[in-house]
Amino acid sequence: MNLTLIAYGIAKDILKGSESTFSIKGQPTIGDIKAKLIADHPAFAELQSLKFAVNQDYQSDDFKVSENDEIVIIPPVSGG
Amino acid sequence: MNLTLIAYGIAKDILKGSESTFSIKGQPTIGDIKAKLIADHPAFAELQSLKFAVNQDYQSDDFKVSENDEIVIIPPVSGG
Amino acid sequence: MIEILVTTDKLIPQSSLDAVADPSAGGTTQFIGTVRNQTKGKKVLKLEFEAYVPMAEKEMQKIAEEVEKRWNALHVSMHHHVGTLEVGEIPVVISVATSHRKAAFEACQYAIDTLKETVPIWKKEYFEDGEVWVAAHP
Amino acid sequence: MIEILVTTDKLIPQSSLDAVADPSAGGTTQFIGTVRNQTKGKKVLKLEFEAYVPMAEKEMQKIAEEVEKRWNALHVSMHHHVGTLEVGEIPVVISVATSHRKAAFEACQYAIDTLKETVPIWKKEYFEDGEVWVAAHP
Repeated sequence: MNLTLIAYGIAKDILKGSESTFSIKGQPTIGDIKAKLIADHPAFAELQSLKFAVNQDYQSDDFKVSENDEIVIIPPVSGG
Repeated sequence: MNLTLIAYGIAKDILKGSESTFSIKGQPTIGDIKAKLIADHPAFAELQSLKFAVNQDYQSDDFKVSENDEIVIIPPVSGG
Repeated sequence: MIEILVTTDKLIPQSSLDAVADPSAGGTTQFIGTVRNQTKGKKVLKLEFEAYVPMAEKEMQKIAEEVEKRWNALHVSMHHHVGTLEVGEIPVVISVATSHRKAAFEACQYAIDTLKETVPIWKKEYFEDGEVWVAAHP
Repeated sequence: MIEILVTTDKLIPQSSLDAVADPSAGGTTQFIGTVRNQTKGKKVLKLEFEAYVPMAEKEMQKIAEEVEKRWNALHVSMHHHVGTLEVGEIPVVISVATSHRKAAFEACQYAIDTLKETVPIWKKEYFEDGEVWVAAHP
């Protein structure tokens, strides 16, 4: 499956861009995506937290993503 | 000693005016003044509370007033 | 800095905010009181506020000083209206600026709670069938 | 009523107050965040806010709904700025109107505390010697 991850904040700096596309076997979970992202870019492991949103809702590691989902990397938020 | 009590809020309604002057023996305390006020105007006894300020500070029953003090009756406050 | 105002002018929340503006402030909490349209189900037509002004200012100053001391507030502004107000209008505005936001909430709440207990200001509610000095009787 | 706004426009506290105005409100609490001139002693030049806007609005909506439900708030307004801000400018304004004032304080504090935890907005601080995404690293 081809996935596009959308990046904001420090995730954009780590990926050197606001999107990152990669291929992954089968129907991956958020946990799978997180593992691959950290393997490719170890800087993600150093963040205070690393969350993911699918179609504008937070999802946990066991959530399975589908082909056209909007997947966004959520590094530690700091609004307000 | 001649005393002038200044009245606000419901105290003004009870006294039917914003000032009340009366004579009292010796150098009275706030407690003496309160007792006389309630004796003359029993409606004061029905209030939720009855405090007095002397020269713009709250004073308790044992405080002795002097000739030119500014004495104000403070019925229950309700600002805000 | 402390700003205390007891006035017959219309209160402007922004003007109280301006009084506490500070480049080292991280958060400002503001309380804005408004005249409610009813009290215990009875329709309120208007309110009238009367103050023993010099003492009201003095008591508000004491509250603001306590807020500065206890919560390390940068600035405190307390405005209170005297005179007649219609439903929706503003009798009181309090602003507290602090370096950190938690203190701002506690401090602002202390200020309005204490104002209602100690500051010599009296409010009369006008109903369709009469008027009453608020809180006068048990 | 809930009003959520994520905008590049300058935030106006009065406009957030206007959004929560209600004749049955007895008190409104407002939190106004401002850009501080320093962080841990280092001079801050400016801040830049970036948001995942549709989700930020959705998360802010959730917070406002919780505030309405838990504190029985009449109205909630949450405004957040995106883009560059100078020291003293306003990244966030939250207003909560309630029938009684105690609830307004608790509700407004919950709203800003939760916004800082859950809403996908990121803040970069610019110092004289570099820049940093706030809270990114332990």
